[in-house]
Amino acid sequence: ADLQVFDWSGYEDPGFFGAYVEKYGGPPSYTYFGSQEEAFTKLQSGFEADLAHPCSDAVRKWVAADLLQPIDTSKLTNWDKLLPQIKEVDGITIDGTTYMVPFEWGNTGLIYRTDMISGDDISLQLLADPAYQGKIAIPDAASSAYALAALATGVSSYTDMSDEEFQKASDFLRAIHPNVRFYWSDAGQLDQALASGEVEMGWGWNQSELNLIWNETPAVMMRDVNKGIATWVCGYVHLKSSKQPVEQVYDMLNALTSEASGKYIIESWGYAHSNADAFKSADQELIETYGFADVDSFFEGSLFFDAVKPELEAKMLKEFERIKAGF
Amino acid sequence: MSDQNIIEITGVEKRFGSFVAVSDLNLSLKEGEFFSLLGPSGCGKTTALRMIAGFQDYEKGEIRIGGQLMEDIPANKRPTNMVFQSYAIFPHLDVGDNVGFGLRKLGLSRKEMRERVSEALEMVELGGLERRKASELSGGQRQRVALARALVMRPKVLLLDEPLSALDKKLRENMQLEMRRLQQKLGITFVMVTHDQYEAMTMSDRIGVMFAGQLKQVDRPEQLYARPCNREVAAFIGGMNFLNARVTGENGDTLSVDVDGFGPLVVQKNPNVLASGTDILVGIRPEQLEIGAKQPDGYDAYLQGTISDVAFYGESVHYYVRCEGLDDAIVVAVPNYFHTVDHKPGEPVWLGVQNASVIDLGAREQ
Amino acid sequence: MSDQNIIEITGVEKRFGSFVAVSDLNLSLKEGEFFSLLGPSGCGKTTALRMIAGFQDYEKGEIRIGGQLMEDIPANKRPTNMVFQSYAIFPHLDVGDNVGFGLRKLGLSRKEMRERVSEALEMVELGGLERRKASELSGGQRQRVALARALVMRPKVLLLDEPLSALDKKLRENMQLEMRRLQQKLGITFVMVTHDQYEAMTMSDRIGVMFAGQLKQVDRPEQLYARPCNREVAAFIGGMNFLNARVTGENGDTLSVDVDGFGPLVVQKNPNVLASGTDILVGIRPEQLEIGAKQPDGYDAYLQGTISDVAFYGESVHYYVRCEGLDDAIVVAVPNYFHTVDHKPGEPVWLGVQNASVIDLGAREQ
Amino acid sequence: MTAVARIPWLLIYATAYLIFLYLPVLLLPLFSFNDGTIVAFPIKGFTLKWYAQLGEQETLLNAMVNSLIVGSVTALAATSLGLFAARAYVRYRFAGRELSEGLVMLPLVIPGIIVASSMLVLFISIGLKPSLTTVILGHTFVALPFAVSIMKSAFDDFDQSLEEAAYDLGETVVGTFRRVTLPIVAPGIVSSLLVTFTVSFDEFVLAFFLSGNQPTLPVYIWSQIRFPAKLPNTLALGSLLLMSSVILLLIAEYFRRRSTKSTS
Amino acid sequence: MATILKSEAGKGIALSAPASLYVGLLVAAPLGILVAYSFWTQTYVEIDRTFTWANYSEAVNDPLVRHLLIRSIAIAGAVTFATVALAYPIAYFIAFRTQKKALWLLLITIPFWSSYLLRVFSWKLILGFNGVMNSALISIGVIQEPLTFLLYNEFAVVLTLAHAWAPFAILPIYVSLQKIDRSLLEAATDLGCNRLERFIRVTLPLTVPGIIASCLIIFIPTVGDYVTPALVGGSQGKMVANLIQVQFGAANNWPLGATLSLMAMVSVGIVAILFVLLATGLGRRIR
Ligand SMILES: Nc1ncnc2c1ncn2[C@@H]1O[C@H](COP(=O)(O)OP(=O)(O)OP(=O)(O)O)[C@@H](O)[C@H]1O
Ligand SMILES: Nc1ncnc2c1ncn2[C@@H]1O[C@H](COP(=O)(O)OP(=O)(O)OP(=O)(O)O)[C@@H](O)[C@H]1O
Ligand SMILES: NCCCCNCCCN
Ligand SMILES: [Mg+2]
Ligand SMILES: [Mg+2]
Repeated sequence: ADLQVFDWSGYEDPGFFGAYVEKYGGPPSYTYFGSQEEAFTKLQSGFEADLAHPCSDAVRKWVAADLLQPIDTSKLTNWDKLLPQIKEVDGITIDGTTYMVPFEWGNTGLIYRTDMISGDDISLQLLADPAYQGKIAIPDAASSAYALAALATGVSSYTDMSDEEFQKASDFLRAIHPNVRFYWSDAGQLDQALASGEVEMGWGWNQSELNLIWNETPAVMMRDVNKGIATWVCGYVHLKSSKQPVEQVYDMLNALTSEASGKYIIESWGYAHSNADAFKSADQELIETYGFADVDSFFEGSLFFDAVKPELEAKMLKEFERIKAGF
Repeated sequence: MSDQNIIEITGVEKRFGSFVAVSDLNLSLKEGEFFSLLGPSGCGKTTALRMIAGFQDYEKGEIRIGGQLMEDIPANKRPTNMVFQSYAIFPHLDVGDNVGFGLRKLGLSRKEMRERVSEALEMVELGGLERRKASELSGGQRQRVALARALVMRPKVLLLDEPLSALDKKLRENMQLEMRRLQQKLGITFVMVTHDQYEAMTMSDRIGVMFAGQLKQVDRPEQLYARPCNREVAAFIGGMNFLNARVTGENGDTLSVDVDGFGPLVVQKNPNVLASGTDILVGIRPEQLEIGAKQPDGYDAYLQGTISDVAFYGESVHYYVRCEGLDDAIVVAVPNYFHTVDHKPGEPVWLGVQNASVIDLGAREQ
Repeated sequence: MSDQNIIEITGVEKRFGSFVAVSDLNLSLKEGEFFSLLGPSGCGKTTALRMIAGFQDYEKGEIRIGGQLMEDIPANKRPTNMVFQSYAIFPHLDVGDNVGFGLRKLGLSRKEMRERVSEALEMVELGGLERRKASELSGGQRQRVALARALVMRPKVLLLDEPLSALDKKLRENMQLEMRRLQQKLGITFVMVTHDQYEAMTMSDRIGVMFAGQLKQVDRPEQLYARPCNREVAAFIGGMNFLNARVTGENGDTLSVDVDGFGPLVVQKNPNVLASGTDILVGIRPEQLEIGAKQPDGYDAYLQGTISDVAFYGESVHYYVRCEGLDDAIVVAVPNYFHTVDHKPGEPVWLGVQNASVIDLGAREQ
Repeated sequence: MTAVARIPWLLIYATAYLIFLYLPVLLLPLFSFNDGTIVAFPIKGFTLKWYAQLGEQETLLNAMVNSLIVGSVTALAATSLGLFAARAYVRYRFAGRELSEGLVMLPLVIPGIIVASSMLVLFISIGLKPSLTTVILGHTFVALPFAVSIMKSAFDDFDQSLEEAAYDLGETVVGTFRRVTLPIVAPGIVSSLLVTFTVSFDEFVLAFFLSGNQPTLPVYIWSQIRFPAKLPNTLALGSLLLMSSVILLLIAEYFRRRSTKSTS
Repeated sequence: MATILKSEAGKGIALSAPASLYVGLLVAAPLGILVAYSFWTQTYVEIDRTFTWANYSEAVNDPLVRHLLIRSIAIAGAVTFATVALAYPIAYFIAFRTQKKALWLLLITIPFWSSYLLRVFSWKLILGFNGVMNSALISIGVIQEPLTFLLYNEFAVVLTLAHAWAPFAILPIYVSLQKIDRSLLEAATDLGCNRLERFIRVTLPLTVPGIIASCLIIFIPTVGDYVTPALVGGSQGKMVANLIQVQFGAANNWPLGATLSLMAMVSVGIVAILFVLLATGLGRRIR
């Protein structure tokens, strides 16, 4: 029977798991979610699948909700080839048990129209400049918004802010609220607005930057770790509700993390992959264009989306709703 | 018409909530009889018919058809068939299939079925129209199809709910004659509901008159007209002048009465009245009064008055005569025979009446 | 009734697509006249009325009211008001507001308005019912409200579309008298549409008879009954026996005719007939024939036949008599006067007729 | 008498309103031919590739099949429930009739998110996992008011003496229903099936909460419109759906006309 | 003499029972559970089933909830008003001014045979920065710069929903117009009313039930809509349903979500009842 994968839309591209298709004669079947929260709600409601594709910051919660099986790294043929820094990311392994196989990673950063804002002027603080009223967009997700605020206000630890820091971050978000044209809930919304010039800058994922590049829009992500950029890692988890043979599940995981998959995803999708070898075999020029030339800088200097303390997360969610409502 | 009773209804009562639609109905119908239930709108005629057909349950009493108790026999098993007021022609079927609808359950061969359908259509003079669509029928044709559809089932009793009320006057009069003939030919018992007293009188062997859920009188048309049991029935069956009277003497079959306006008269005792007494009501049919500019000869009582209104009805003229001491104008119907009589409003006139024209309607205020 | 013409209609024609609903209508109505348009269903009565009211435009001709051409005057500006067949009582308003509906436009004070409404309600005997809801009215009350609502506007012409057809017989007869009285009191011109010939005859000063879009005859009720212009009109206004006849001679106002069955008779020339000729049709009203077991005395012609059917109508009995050489049975209506006449089906009878009872209906097959 | 030529304001307004109704709908086909993944003006060029790719989109096709299944079952269930209920409301007077009629109309006026969230809680608490079954249960709930009101108007026009006539002619209750009631209210049934199918086919919120690993088309579209690469495919599909529904409707209309022509 | 199923009432109850039971169960049971949830608490992923009013006091005392509720009701009210006001003339046109009723009704329903989500998406294309509207206005020279007030605000939500709800407004109003006995209109004319007076004094009051029906069908579900505000509402268009959605989703606080749902339903119910009373009253005032 088919493997059930619960995934973001678009990840059903057979190029991502060629080896699996070769072995099983066809792709797994896919069901999609629009956001991690949506995925979590559905899984808690009894939704069943073999694999799911959250990002590292969600794993603690998923484990707490008893949704995940531990990953047997010995069955992962590519485990040793994965970027070492990635395995260190919070949430991949919790208390010595591995729960997620990192797959792709990338940045959340400030994307701006180079024809409207010069690279010298750009900064996170510019988001609050009254000159940009109605000209910016940020995600409709508390964690992402607070990551931005933490970077902009110089908070030491995003996952464990003090009350003071939290207040400062919230104030920043309030300050930029009048400039926000919309809080985007899907990446395409941001892409379109940037492409049309409706907004001039936005806090977004690097896939938006790529989409703009491919559509010949003069836009780029501010990639200076000193000015502030965030990094995320997403990967596959083995769900407790999995019904398919463990072997088949691991065949899929191995296919996803293979070098070939990595090369494909880097070259044709512009995403950074977890397999270190993939960075060597992929087209270096493209890697340069897509902004992954200096992998290490992200792992050292950028803010990581780690799991936020539950109480803090609740506070963020609540406060973010107020900010969005103009409170 | 035989002497055998085909329908026997005893003590039947039907309520809708607390409203009594039919109360204590007792009625026996003879085989081959043409019986009409006559009464004003809402008096319970349709309800009574539907109880016989089995469409309406009831609280009390029993109904027998052909001697058999109908209590547990559903409508589709009863030896009755119905012609509905709206005709209820199946719009999705053609004439042949409409008429043949009920035959399907009888297990006839195709040929037999076809024969019986065309025979029934011949009977109502629609021979050959089998394949006509229901929507292509005129009002009169629909009525005939409904009739054929019921008759083809060869019921013991045919029930008809105002079968002619949807037709225009001309067609209605034709169909009245035709249906009466058909009934006599087939010898089936017909029970017809109507609110048109002419229709009831011209078609029926006997008529039952209902008011407010009660069957007031069952009688032959002539008797009903000549000897109505009370004021209500008298007024429903044709025009009637009502006058108060006091009984001054009694002699065998006759009563001596003192009638308001007219004075002393002798009337036949009416066996149908529900209650007799000293203060009685009498009735005089408008066409049985004589009217003249001078006192006419040979009448048993007279009255003087003034014409207040004249209504021309074609075959007759109605004069409304106001008389001193009487509240209501007296109506006199004069046949339009050469216009020998011609009075204008305001003219003083004499009225004359004979003993035989005065109808005893029993005690006042019953 | 004055001699002044209030309504003048000349050469009006109305088509629906290619169907001519009203053709070449010419009609003048006098001030204060009660006029009825009578005809079978679909003949164009309502259409004609609606053209007067301004609800229906037309292709040809003109309509004047009070001398003024109505061409460009919309319905809401015409000096007419209408009582609709369905009464069109506004369901969201109470009786008072219904009656006062049109007064709002007249700029009256509240007090005046209230007075006129209650005056109008008094007129139709609904005084004090101002606050009654529309849904709580009986059929007769609705009719009165509709009447009051139109009369309160003090129109020059009141138009009524079958105003009584929704009422039951008893109520209808009462309202006929009442409406006639009201019209005479107010002196307003009434134009009423009806398909009931008794209603038309008892209420109207004049009647216009329509068939298939054409106004066939306009006349006083008695004239219409006695001198119909053709077979159609004759049959529509009461019962009629039709017989073929040949003109054998002419003498001033009379024609010598040879009538099928009856033989030679002398009839008055009918000034209303549409075409005369040698082969003519004559009519005899059923109530103007004499019937007897023996040959009756003093009639101008006789005919023998056999009773085929008897229909009892209460105030009269209809005998259907089959006669040799005649296709249709002759109908004889005998008033129910003591039942002096009593024949049974199958009995041979004699019929007698006088010259004055025979109506010239003009050339056959017009 | 000539009618004064008046400016047909209402007709002008009606036409403008139609443009308002059709504007967004007609953009879908337009962008389904656009050669670019960002759906915005200006249009980049003409392509048929989004249509060509449709056949390969297995999940999309699966979602469509799911929607067809859910829509059909919902239409059948809601129409059957509605058929009987409407018949009861029109034919019989009984205690609680108005209450029942009001209750059946309730789904029209309960906010979708409340229905959806509370049904999810209910189904999970009775051990019913989100699946096509739960979506069907939910859709039947929201489609029921539509079925009831359509069937009610069908029975309103239905002369009940037709049934009595059949029964009177010896038919059984079931036979009467089959031989008389059904054929006569058939147009009502067809229109109820069509409408309830549409309601289900386009319903998102309930399906979103209640579907398991078999998304319905709207749920699939929801996940797609948030990711630009697949959007043009979705637009192509949307255009095809629109076109097929128009064709379906025209066919239905053709048959309706043919049948009324033959009966009137 | 009859068993229950033979009586009229019995048949009626039996036939309508499946539908009413179905709806009844699917309304009552979830609502019951929702009520239960609203008295529980959730921390992180654990549900605490001890009874508490905490959710209610939190929700009632939170100005955000009040603000969103009021805004939702205001937006839903605006949507309802816009939809009905735009739809009424069309319904009127179809009922009174055209012979081709069936064709027009068909034309009105066809657009709704596409996907709702895609239609909403289309509105973004029309109202967007370089959307149809702006492109058109620029090309005919009315404006130089694209208008930004078309999208991502309450206006966009109102417009989008006025489109989405169109058939739900047109059909009930059309039915109530169609039911008006034409002779009532003629009677009004006959009594001296011109077209406008006739409309105000007769047509309008007689269609009040139809208007109320479409208002309810539109108003109540709109308060519960979160998809449209999320797609076209921008930062100002958020409604209470979005907050509810967050509780069932990101915030993972079902008890609070349940509480908010119930509060929303009760407030909407109260507003709806007030509206019905007001509208009926106003309709009666017209004489
Ligand atoms: N199903 C019912 N529920 C309640 N009342 C009823 C029902 N059917 C009839 N009635 C009432 O019972 C009374 C008698 O009704 P029925 O139909 O028998 O009258 P009818 O004499 O046939 O009148 P019509 O001449 O108007 O047909 C009426 O007052 C009617 O309102
Ligand atoms: N709006 C219309 N369109 C087409 N035909 C019409 C229209 N109105 C009336 N007719 C036709 O014109 C003819 C006359 O109609 P009208 O309503 O005047 O008849 P009527 O004499 O009042 O009949 P009834 O006694 O049935 O009311 C009928 O054949 C009718 O079908
Ligand atoms: N809160 C972390 C956001 C990470 C977004 N990842 C998007 C990945 C899509 N493939
Ligand atoms: Mg009846
Ligand atoms: Mg008419």
